[in-house]
Formats: sequence, C-alpha cells, structure tokens
Amino acid sequence: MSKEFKVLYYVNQFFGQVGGEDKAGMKPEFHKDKIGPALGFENQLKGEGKVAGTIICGDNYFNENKEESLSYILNLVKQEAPDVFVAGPAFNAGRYGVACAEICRAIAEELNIPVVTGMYKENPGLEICQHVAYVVSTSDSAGGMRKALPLMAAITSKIAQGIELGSPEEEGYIPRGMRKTIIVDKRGSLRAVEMLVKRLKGEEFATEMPMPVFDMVTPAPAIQDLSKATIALCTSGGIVPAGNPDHIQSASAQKWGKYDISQRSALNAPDYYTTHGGYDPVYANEIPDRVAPLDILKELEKEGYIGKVYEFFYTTTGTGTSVSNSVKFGTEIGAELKAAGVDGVILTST
Amino acid sequence: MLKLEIGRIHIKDIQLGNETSVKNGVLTVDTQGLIKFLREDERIKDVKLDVAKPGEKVRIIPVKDVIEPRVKISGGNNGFPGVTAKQAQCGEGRTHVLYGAAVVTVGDIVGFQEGVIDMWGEGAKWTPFSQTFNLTVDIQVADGLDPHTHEETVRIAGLRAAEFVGLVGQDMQPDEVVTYEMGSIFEETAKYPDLPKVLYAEMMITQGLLHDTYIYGVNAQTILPSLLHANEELDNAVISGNCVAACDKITTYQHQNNSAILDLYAQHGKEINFLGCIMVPEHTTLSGKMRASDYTLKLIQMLGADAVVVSEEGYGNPDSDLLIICKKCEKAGVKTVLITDECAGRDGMSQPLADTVPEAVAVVSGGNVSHVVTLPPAEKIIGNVEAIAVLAGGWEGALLEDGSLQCELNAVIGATSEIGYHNVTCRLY
Amino acid sequence: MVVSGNYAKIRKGRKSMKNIIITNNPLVAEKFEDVYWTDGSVEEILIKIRDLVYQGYELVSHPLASSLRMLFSPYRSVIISTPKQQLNFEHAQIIENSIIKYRNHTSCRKTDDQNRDDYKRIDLLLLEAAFAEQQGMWQ
Amino acid sequence: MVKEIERYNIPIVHMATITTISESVGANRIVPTVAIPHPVGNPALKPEDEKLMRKAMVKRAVDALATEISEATHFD
Repeated sequence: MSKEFKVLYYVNQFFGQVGGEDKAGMKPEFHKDKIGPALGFENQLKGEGKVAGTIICGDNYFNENKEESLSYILNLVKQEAPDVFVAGPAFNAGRYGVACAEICRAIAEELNIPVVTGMYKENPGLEICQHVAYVVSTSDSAGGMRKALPLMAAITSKIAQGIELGSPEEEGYIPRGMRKTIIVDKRGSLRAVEMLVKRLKGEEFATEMPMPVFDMVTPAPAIQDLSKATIALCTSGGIVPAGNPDHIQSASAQKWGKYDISQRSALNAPDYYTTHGGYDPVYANEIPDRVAPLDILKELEKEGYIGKVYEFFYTTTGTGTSVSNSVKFGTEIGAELKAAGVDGVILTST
Repeated sequence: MLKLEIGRIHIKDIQLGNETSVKNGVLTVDTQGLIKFLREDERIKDVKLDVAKPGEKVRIIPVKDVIEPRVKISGGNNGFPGVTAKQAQCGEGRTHVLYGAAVVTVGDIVGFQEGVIDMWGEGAKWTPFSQTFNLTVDIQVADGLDPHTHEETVRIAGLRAAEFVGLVGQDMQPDEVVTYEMGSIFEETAKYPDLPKVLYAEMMITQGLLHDTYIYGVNAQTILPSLLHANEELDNAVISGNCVAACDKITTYQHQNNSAILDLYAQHGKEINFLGCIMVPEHTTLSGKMRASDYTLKLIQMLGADAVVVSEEGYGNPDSDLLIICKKCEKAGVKTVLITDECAGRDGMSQPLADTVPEAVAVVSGGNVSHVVTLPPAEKIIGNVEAIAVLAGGWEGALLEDGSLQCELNAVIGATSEIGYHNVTCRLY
Repeated sequence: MVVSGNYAKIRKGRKSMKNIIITNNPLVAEKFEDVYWTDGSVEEILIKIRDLVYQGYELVSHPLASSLRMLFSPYRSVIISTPKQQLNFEHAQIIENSIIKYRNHTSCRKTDDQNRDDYKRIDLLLLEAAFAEQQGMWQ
Repeated sequence: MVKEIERYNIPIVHMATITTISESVGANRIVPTVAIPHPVGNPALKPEDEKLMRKAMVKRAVDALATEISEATHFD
C-alpha cells in the first residue's frame, strides 16, 4: 500500500459524545479528530487508511435546518476531499438515519465521493440513500456496533483502493438496486428447471428478477370533526404558478414546490398551469382546478364543511413508477404537514 | 410414441478444402462443391466461405442465423421438412450431427443489422458461438430482390449449407449416441403417476419480415399455439427467420439444441413428467396477444399440467405476452417459471422491467441487454465492415482510441438468450 | 378527436374510421387510409398515443416492436381504435411502460440516420403484418 | 408519496384515475377520478354540471378522510 487513504466521518450528538436528547439541537461541528465510532472504525482499517476528522451534528438541528446543515457539510467535505465518506451506523434511529442518508446522498450525488453507512433494514433513511450508498445491514440497536464497524471498514478499504466489491451477501451491505450482469456456471434453462423443481416440491427458491415490493402503511385514523380540520392539498399533476418559479421538471421531478394559496379562491388560469409532461395539458391549462381542486375546497371551507384549507399547496410531477424521489418528497412534505398540524391531506394524481 | 437417436460426431477443428470429410475430428468443407450447390438458387449472386475457430482473433458480423450441420439416417426426411425437404414427421429415427460445428450465415438484408460473434477474448465470453467451429457463409443476392425474397434466400441458403456439410456424417460412426424417447402423455403419466406434469411454452417472434419463425415451414404468425412433441424441435422442425434481435433471438441452432427442452428432458421421469412443448406465437396486436395467451392456458389445462416453463423471444412488445401468460397461468393455479432478459440501463440502476405483474414470482434472467462490453479490434473480419460502423455509431464515444469498440450486449448473438442457452444473468448488487 | 400541432389527418377513400394509424413513416402515410401522420420523433408518436389512450382510444397494436433493433428505428407506426366511453387502464399502463422502456434504450443513443430508408420499409412491412394477424375479424 | 405522508399518521386520500397504481403505491383511501388529463373535472360536461360533479367528488374525498378504515378502500 503506497499511501493511506483518507476518510471523513459523520456522527450525531449522541455518538459524538456531546450529549443525549438535550443536545439534539446542536449545530454541525467539525473536529480534526476521531470521535466515537470513528475511532473503532479507524482501528478496523488496519493502517491502510485514516479518519481525518469527525463531523458532529444534532439530530433535531439537522432535520430542522436541512439545507443549511447540508451546505455546511458539503463545503467541508469538498475542502477536506476524503477518498470515502462514512456516516453512522444509525441502527434503527430514525432522525439519525435520515440525517446520515441525506448527507450520504448529497455527497455521492453532488461531490461524487463514495459513501458508506450502516442502518437497520427498517430505518426510514435507508430508502433515501440506498441507491447511492453502501449501507451495511446492522441490528436495530447500538449493540450491533461491534459487528457493523468491521464490515463498514472492509467496504471502505476496498472502495478506496479500487478493489471490486463482492455481492451484498459477501460484503454485508444492503443491495443498492444495481443489476450487475455476470457469468455463472449454470445456463439459464438449467436454473429455470431447478427453480421449477424446487417450487413444485414446496422448497424455497429465489427468483432472479424480484418484482418491486410495495410495503403498505396502516391507515391513519379518521378526522373526527371535519368542520374543525385543516386540510392540505397536494398534487403530482404538476400544477405550478405561471412562470414555474421553482423550475419543477415536466417529468420525474427532482423537487417539489409549495405555494401560498391562503389568499386565493381557486387555481385558475392564467395564474396557474401544468408543467407535467405526462399527459395532454389542454384541459388542465384551461382550468387547473381540474387537477388540483382548490376552488371546491375553498367553497367547503366557506360553507364550514371543513375547518380550513392549509395555507400552502404542494406540487410536483410524477408518474406512478418513479420510486426513489417520490419517497423522498413524501417524507419531506409529510414532515412539514405534521409540524404545521395539518389534519388531513388530499393528493391528486394524473 | 417418438424415439429419436442423436448420434454426435465430435468436431475438433474445421478447414476449407476440395472435398467434404471428417478425419480425426477435423471437418473439411468442399469449398467449390458447396458454392456450386448453393448457387443452384438463381437468386444468389455470390457466396463467400470462410472458417472461424475458437480463440482466433476473428469477428463475424452481421450474423443472420446459426445452424447445426446434420444428416438424417433413418426416419423422417433429410433436411428441414416443410422447408428444404418434403413434409415428414420430425423427432423419430436417427440423426447424425457434426457436434461442435456450426454454419453461420452472414449478410445484411437491411443496413441496421448487427449481430456479432467474436471468437476470442472479451467478446467470446458473451456468445455461445465463440465455442463452435464455424463455417461462415456470406451470401450476396442478385440485385433488385425485394426484402422478403432476400431474407428467404439467405435463410434457405443457410439451411442448405448445413445440409450439404452434414451429409458427411451419413456413413460415419458417431462418437456418442443420445436417445430421446417419450410415449404418449397417457403412457408417460401411467409410468410416473406421482410426478408433477410440466409443459414448456416457447414463445417465438412472429411479427413479419426479419421477425419470423417457421414450424415445418409454416409461418408461425398464422398459427394458434400448437402442441409439439418434445423431440420435434430437437429434430429440425423449427427454424428461425428473424435476425434483428441479436442478443435474444433463438437461432435455428438453438432450436435444434433447445436448452430448455434438453434440461426438462433430463428431469423427465426423475423430478417431473415432461409433457411436451407449446409453440406460442408473439403477435403484434393486443387481441392477438390475448388470443395466444388464452389458448396457451387452455392447452395447459387440457393436458392437466401442474407447471410450465415459459421462455420469451425478443424484447419490447413480447414482454407483455410473457407477463400476460404468467398472470393467467398463476391465477389458474399453474406454477410458472419465466425465462427472459432485462434492461436495467447501462449502469444497471434502472428498474429491470417496465412491465411487472406480482404473479411473476419465479423468473430467470438472461442478463441486462444494455450491459456494455468493450470489444478489442479484430485481426480479421468476416462479413461486412459497414456493420461495425453501425455498432460504433450507436452513441458518442462508442469507438475508443485504440480501435476497441463499446457495444451493448444487445448486439451480441445469443448473449442474453431467453431460452436459457447461455450462462449470463443479473444479480442484485 | 383533437388533432393538435403538426399532425395531419390523411384520409383516402370512404372506409369507415374504425382503426387509425399513428405514424411518422411517410411510406405508411402514402399507403394507408385513416392515418394521423406527424413528422415528429418516435417519442412524440408514443406521447401522442398516450394522450389519445387517456382520452379513451384503445390500442390495437402494441406501441413497441418486438426486437431491440427496431427500438432504435426513427420510424414507428401504431394502430389504435376509435374511442370508447371509458379509459382502458391496461392500455394506459402499456403505453406508459412503453414510453419508459423507449426512453431507457434511446436516451444515450444517436439516431441511426444512415439506415432511415431500411427502417421505413421494415416499419411498413411490420405494420402490414399486424393487419394480417386476424384476417377473419370484422373491420 | 402517499404512504410516506400517511406514515406521519395523517390521513391522506388519493384522488387518481388509475386506481390499480394507486393501490400499488400504498394508498389506503382512494377516490377514483375521471380521466388522466383532468382527474377532477370533465370538459365534456356543461360548466354547471361539471362544477356539481367536481364538488361531489371533492366532498367524497373529504368525507373519506373522516371515515375510519382498516384496509385500502375505494370511495366511488
């Protein structure tokens, strides 16, 4: 090994040994030192690489000041230019997981630096970064630290040294969703017959092309009194204010927009139109309320049938199949609506 | 009911010469004799013969079809009944094959054909026909032929070339004999009452010029799904008339040696009771797709099958057929295993299938058609150099500085075989 | 029906308008009746079909061909039928998925200009084959 | 998007035309709509009629939010 590779590490206030929930509001800090799991992680690198510094940030601070935190961290990472960025492991901690995930995703996508983290398979952060990060599968509590760090370190070493990674099972990471073309010993027809025989015998078999799985969410409880409820309007039909100020893309949008509609009685033309490229826009452009029926909701508000229409309206463009962004959008929009005390949501799709 | 003996004459080398012979495994092809034989068809202006052996730095492009040279010793008719020979029952008697040899027809009917076979290096890994001793037959047709006639001329010439060469096996003692024997469905079921009954549904591209398949010379576009005895396809009943789906077309050679049939046969009487093959046309129209899928399920149910292996041919609209058949079968309680290929994009990060049905729980993948491979420059090119330009012109940067070219697996013959003929697949990483 | 943009409606003879061909292939426009022709791209053809399916038209032929190579064709002809009252969900999904698949394969490809004439001819022949598929059907 | 919002325990109703997609993305309260280009509208109707139809449909969606359910439910 000619030269030690360089790693930058991210942890939250707890693993950064600053404090517990009382310190969750701390701003991101950078220490040119190895703190918490970063120390154990570096030991696992066996002298091949070193941790050049640790970023610590409060979970609440990050989630409430996402843009600011991200821009601070991205700048720092850019300056330090590590070979690999490592975060966590976050186990099943939701806010920590989302922070690790958002940071990993931004670093991978914007700086093109490889990222490694660790999470429990049900951590909500997983879906956000799974496709760009190597996420080591961990147990649901910090007790799994001793198992997670060697795996994270081994993956980091390989990436830093340009060694090809093995399969998810061999390396211990959660599949990123990449379909890798490989040559195997048995021809396809033989694999098919073996799969068939296993199926016929009632034995376990593994399909080579898993269909997308849709996990379901338990229905939220109903609104008890509509006349006191705040209802928010969302659409994936791409209705935007004239000029599309946030430049929401016409298909598979990379972002969503929210617009103050507290003073409006309708989403009418020409103030609003659709930017969605996925359907014939004639009808929506004539009357945008045909896609996002603000006019009717406002009437219901006036009549006292519902309490209030939430002052912001949320919009993006999506087709039924683009998965990873819609997860991110839903998580982000949902957090805002929850914080604002919205009681119910109408989402319209085209 | 049908008993077929395939006598394999092992071929270990190939050369051109003045007479056709096999000596110590070396196949010599009578160049002038074969050219004369092929030119009996007045539509053929010129024939160029060459050979390509495993390991040689040779690239063959654009490949039209691959055919295994054979001769009928007893039973049936020599050649391809309904096409180059009179109608006869395929699948019985004795057939000798020049095992390890292949006739590869070359020649473009349209300018956009690709279809590469590299005999060495990186490219060789991705095609099963880098392992065969290939006689290449490059056919120039008379001027002014319409595309249908042009295609037919090249198709028939390939079959006739295989017949001409195969004839040498007539009086030879094969190195090994493999027997395929299966009685009527009732007999077999009486023999193996406890084994699950399994059918093979083989989908075929049947959509018009360059997208055709023939069974006993009948254009399969015009058929309702038909039942074949497992031996028939192994004995020249089915030929390929398509040549634009390089990576996942079923060449005539792969019909003659259909790996799905062979691997099901191997389990017959052991784990399963293999009932036979349903040949399923892939139609262009949605009503055709519904008709073929309904009819396929009906045949499966009439025969009382418990399970079915379904293989696809091509990519695009046949994906719909595959999933419709799967859905109908599973809903009817027939356990279904699919063989297909996928498009997960160059980086492998896209959803492999745009069409999905939750019923498709057991799927074998023949690999990602968009997987990019880098093919180093060849020392010798058999066929049409222009066709390489088609490949190299695929996208910006496809042609590298050192003369290597990057192409997607979709250009490589048999790379992502959907009858499972090759060893490629995809894994989730 | 709504004919927008540069779609030209071409009708010859008096045949009833049960099936309509959406195409950008000039050979098809020359030869067939009841054609909606555009000089746009294949992607535009697919999008036009999608919009029509959303309006209640049904697919008669599948929007995609059956081989990878024909996915790279700059010409495509698809048959649709006159509108029903109700949107056909399955057809909506087929055309949506076809567009995804089409984009997947062509996003980083150059248009194959050299072989335009061959693509035109094959597209026409495949269309004719589609019409021949069910000869006994009352048109 | 639907199920991520519902994860915050806020009831959400999905107004969509292709209800099979709606189900597959995990929506629990589903109101089927008119057509993809105009889910909550119908240009074929007279403006007064369209308005009535739209109001009834949105009311159905609002009512769905106030309805207890235990599994994916269509409100037609």
